Amino acid sequence: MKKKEFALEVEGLTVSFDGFKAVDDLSFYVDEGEIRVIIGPNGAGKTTVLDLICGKTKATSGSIRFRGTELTKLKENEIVDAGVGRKFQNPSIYENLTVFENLELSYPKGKKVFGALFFRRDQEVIDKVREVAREIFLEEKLSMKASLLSHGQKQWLEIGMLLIQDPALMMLDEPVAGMSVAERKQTAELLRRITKGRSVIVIEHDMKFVEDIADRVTVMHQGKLLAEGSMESIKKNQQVIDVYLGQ
Amino acid sequence: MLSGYTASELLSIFAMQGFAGLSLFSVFLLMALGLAVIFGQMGVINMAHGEFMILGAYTTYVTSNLFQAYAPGLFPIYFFVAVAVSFIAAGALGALVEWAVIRHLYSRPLDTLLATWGLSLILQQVYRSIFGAKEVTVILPDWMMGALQVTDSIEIPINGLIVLVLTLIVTVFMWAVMFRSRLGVQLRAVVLNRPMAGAVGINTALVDRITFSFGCGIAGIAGCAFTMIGSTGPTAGQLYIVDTFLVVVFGGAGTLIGTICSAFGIAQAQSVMEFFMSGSMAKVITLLIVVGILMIRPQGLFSVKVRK
Amino acid sequence: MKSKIAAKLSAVLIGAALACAAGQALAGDNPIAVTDKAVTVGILHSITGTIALSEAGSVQGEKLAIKEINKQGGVLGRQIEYVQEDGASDWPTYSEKAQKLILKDHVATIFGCWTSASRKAVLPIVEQHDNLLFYPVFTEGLESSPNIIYLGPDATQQIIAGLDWVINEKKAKTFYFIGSDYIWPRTSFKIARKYIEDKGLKVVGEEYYPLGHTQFNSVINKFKLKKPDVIFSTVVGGSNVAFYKQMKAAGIDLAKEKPLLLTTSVTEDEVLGIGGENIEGGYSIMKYFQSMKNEENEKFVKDFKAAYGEKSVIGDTTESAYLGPWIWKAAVEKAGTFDIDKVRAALPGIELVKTPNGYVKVHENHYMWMKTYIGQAQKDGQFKIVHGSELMEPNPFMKGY
Amino acid sequence: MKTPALASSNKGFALNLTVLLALLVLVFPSSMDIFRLNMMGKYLSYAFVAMGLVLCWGYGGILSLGQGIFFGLGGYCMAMFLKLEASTPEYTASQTTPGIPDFMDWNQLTELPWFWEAFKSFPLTLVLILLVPTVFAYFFGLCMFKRRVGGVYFSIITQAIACIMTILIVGQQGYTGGINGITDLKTCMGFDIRTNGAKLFLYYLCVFLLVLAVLLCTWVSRSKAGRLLVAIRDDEQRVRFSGYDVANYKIFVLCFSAFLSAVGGAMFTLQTGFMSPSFVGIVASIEMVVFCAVGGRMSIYGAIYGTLIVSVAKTAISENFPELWSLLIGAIFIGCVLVFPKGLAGLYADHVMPFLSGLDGRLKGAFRGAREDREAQIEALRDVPADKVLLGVPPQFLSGDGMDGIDDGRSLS
Repeated sequence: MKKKEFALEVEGLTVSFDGFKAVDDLSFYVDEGEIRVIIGPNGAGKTTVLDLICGKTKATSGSIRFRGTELTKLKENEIVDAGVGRKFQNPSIYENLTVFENLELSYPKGKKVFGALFFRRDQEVIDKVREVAREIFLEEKLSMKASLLSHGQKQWLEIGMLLIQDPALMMLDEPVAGMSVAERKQTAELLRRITKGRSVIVIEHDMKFVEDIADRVTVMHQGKLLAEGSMESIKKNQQVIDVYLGQ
Repeated sequence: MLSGYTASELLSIFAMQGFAGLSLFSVFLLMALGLAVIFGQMGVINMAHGEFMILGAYTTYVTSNLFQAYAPGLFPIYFFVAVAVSFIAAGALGALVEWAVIRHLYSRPLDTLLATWGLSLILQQVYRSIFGAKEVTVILPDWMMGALQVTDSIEIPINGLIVLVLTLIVTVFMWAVMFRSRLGVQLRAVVLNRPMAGAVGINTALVDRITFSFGCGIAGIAGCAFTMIGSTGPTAGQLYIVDTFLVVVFGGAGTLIGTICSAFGIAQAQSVMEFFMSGSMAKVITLLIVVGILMIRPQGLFSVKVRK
Repeated sequence: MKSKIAAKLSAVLIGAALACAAGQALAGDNPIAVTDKAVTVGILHSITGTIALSEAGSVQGEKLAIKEINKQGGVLGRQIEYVQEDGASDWPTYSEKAQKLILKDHVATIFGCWTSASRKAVLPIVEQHDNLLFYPVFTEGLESSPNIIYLGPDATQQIIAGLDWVINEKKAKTFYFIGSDYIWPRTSFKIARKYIEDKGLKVVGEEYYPLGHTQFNSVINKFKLKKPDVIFSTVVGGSNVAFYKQMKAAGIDLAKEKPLLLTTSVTEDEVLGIGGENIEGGYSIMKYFQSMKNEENEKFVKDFKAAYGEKSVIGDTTESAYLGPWIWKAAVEKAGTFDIDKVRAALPGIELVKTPNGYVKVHENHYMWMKTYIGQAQKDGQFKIVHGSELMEPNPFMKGY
Repeated sequence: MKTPALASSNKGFALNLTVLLALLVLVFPSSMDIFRLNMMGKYLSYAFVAMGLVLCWGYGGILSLGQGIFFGLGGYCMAMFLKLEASTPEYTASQTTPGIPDFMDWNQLTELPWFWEAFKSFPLTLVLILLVPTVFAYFFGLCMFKRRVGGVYFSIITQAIACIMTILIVGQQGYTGGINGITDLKTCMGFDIRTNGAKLFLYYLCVFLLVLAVLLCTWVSRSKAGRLLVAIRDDEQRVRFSGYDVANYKIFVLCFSAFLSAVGGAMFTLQTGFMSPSFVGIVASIEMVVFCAVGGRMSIYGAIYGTLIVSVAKTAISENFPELWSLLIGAIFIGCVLVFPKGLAGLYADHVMPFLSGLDGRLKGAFRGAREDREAQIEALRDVPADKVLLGVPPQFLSGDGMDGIDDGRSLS
């Protein structure tokens, strides 16, 4: 039987910090175009999994393949080039630059040193930045310093910085944390728009939000995979209720 | 170069050479301990560390003169008093410096480098104005000089032994303070999370001041010990500064055991190489090895892989 | 548009600059500062930085001599005034300050420099502006500038006298060399090795340590292994202190003369830092020791202590520095003018019959004829003179070595 | 279309450059004799290093305490050429081996070492002056930054490297001149570099190269690479996740600063007629960092003024109070760090600029809109925690500083 082609294949992934296994023999597979949500109690190793995929942390053993490319051996920027983008839990943007410059820096052109030296802000770049800014509700704020944005706006900006890279796999760590109700709604819409045509991994605690967007859900507990499946099946899983949902 | 000697001659040379390495180790460690606190724990790049050591040396000089003048009978034991006085003097200056300069700079570690560099210039000039540009001799009681005849051909320098013992005591003392005392716990709390430490009621300003002055005090003890083996002059402190930083960085800033191991490794490497090649080349090669290893392990020998 | 304005502006600026330049280039001709009452000289030593501890004595010696000369009525009826500059233990600073003394203060001569490197930095300056430098330190030679007077012994004068003595009197057969890593120790040992090997004797080790090195245990172990008759040291500066303290601590008692220690780099000044008890019994080769018994020296020591305190000591370089102004005075008086060319022409052959170290005479090559002495270090920091050489001719280019 | 902000930043640039030129080309030469002017030229050669540090440290956050290595390498390359020219067989006739530099003869070398051969040719020497330090910086940077050695660790390793270089240069005196350095340099391509005319020419050459360096630095700092460097300084990890190879940028800026330092070193050698290992050492390297800090570590012009002011102060104090200068210089460092952490440039931007723009604003209303915008930003920044402002790039500090592009420039209207 021909093996099914997944977008992302994580197999036997383990990382240990000084003996403590934050992620322990984890395997999961994400389809092309799938929106996968990872849930689990605090300390389950969710963020660490994203760290491992995007190269922030190096795996102790196991493999991560994205469209056939082994990611564990690559450097962060090479992983980005391979088409994997990530938004961090705390908004991680260039506070000292303007919104425009934040997006411009993320624009995938002039990434080499000499490319950057001779980089020119041409119409194509400006158009693309404006387009993304419109998408993330920040068109009016383009010349504002990023440090002056509200928390929610910073989250959007970071999503925008991800978006402008046009990644094939998008990883979002708690994208609606710290947002007002109205902002959450806007964000859910935003995510639905921008996740079209790519694989997405989301970490989220807001169950309502999870139900809204998830194709499939992976539940982690103490670094291990606890359950996987549709939201419906997960909700009924007794183990999951015990360690996480039932609280 | 070793042909033409009897086995026992060689054995005793190796024994003495081993001890030379050991005494270099204790020198390095003693220099580095104070900095391990100030730089390793607090992140302050104290370029005036050498000048704090020299303050200890000058304090010892003054103490020895006072004893000679007023209590010649107690002269043989003045050194122990000098160790304590050096600790207090350097510590007091440390507290003053922390209050006047360092406390404004905790958020800007690289700026501490510039400020303390300025401080070192000032201290050098102050020493020069008070004690003169020439080096001074610290007269040691007779029992501290000379060598211990272990066998016919093995002789162990007594002052080397004293430095070694002093280093051990200081190390244990420091370990106790850092890991077994309330100050140590508070210090580590402050280092890890300053606002949180403040929030749980730790007087962070006081902890900073005490810690900095403690580190400087240990530098003072080092300076006191060095009067036995090195020179005491206004600029002598500069000779030590690069070595000291390398020991701390090589070991992995913030780990006591790392500092000890790195001092041991660097000292033995240098000592062994000095025996087989010229002093200049030995120094160059030792430094290159240290830089090379730091390249492979940028966080130093003993650093913990942490989950960020 | 803006850039055009900038371009025009810069064009104007450059034009104006060239005009200034023309004016500048014509300036020249550097008179010396002599009035009817006074003549200005320069003193250029490090009073800060790592070498300051060695140079302090030289400054004292020069100032004392100037004071005494002034008291006697000065030079050609003029009082000597000095401008002192700090070389800051940094060679480029010496070069800059020497230029300043010559071009700004118009000094008639400079007394100064200590390390070879500082002299090398000042040499082109005094040559270019045709001024004079009186240099008070023992030197490796290898240089003979028409504008520098070398007041200290050259390498041959120190070394050959010393080696002759240990070979003849102490029957030394094997030698171990240890020095700081720079030109003077290396040149000294080059001469010494040739001299020793020509006599069929043996050099069993030769080591150099970086300036400022403070750990000598390894080399001390090598002494124990090789058991040389003589340890010949040219270690300088702060390293000296560490070297002798560690020797003593390792159980090498210099007073037993097994091995015997011979050095060309320790004067009374250095002993102050090393501590008399640590070097007691070692032999130093110098042209002057504070303990010399003659009328001139007793007066000199008395005056020096009166000026700088009872505890102050006088080393060879301090005394050389003290000779500088006296030799310059003699040359000026012989020339009958402060004109530097004429003073320079008058210098060779100048002799001072009575100085604290006895008779000296300026050689054609600007070094000094002198006698060399060997002194044994005592616990009180003084040296006991055990041997004196004949009057020796300076041989800076070491013909034959 | 040019926006008001961009126009004003260009205006600031032109003004700054004009003031600098006026000072260096008009004021100094007309008010100083050749000795003082030569000293100024010498200080200007340090300014190259300080400017390199602005980009390397101020922008990139890489504090190198070994810039003296590059300054020294550049200077030594120049000195080697000049020394060979000064060591003609006629002039060195008294040596055992005539025709080689005197210090080689003293160290019993009988022929020119192979690596000196290249310095017989002037064009090759010029290439090597620029190439040797840059290539060294490249490999050093490669080793350090690819392995992600950064921050304080990098600074301390650069110190160790400076230490190694000094010991090597001093220890290999037969090849390098040892602690004396390479001295007694006389002519360059037959021109006597010691004459007043030559010194004047070299001063202007130095000013010319300095202006080129200013333009080059301004260009780099205003390019996207300049913005990336600031981003790397503030959050290196984030830049990686934007898809940049951070190490390459760090290597680039280290090489760039090494390149500038080398030019400074070569100009130093030409103007003073010698090169000494003391420049390779730690003390000189830290002094150069201090120049940069006093000037304002984010300001290219500040670096130049900082260098000039500290050097002049040092000379003036040491000439008048030789025993006190290190006290005063030490106090200046501490004061500078404590009271004016942004250096002269910060002082200028905080106090002089607002005053000037107030004047300016009353004269011409045209740019008012843009200015109010900027002041609004400044106001807004006041609420940001102090350490953020210090570590970051407060806008008022940037204006008229050649790096406006980073923050107020090029808005899109």
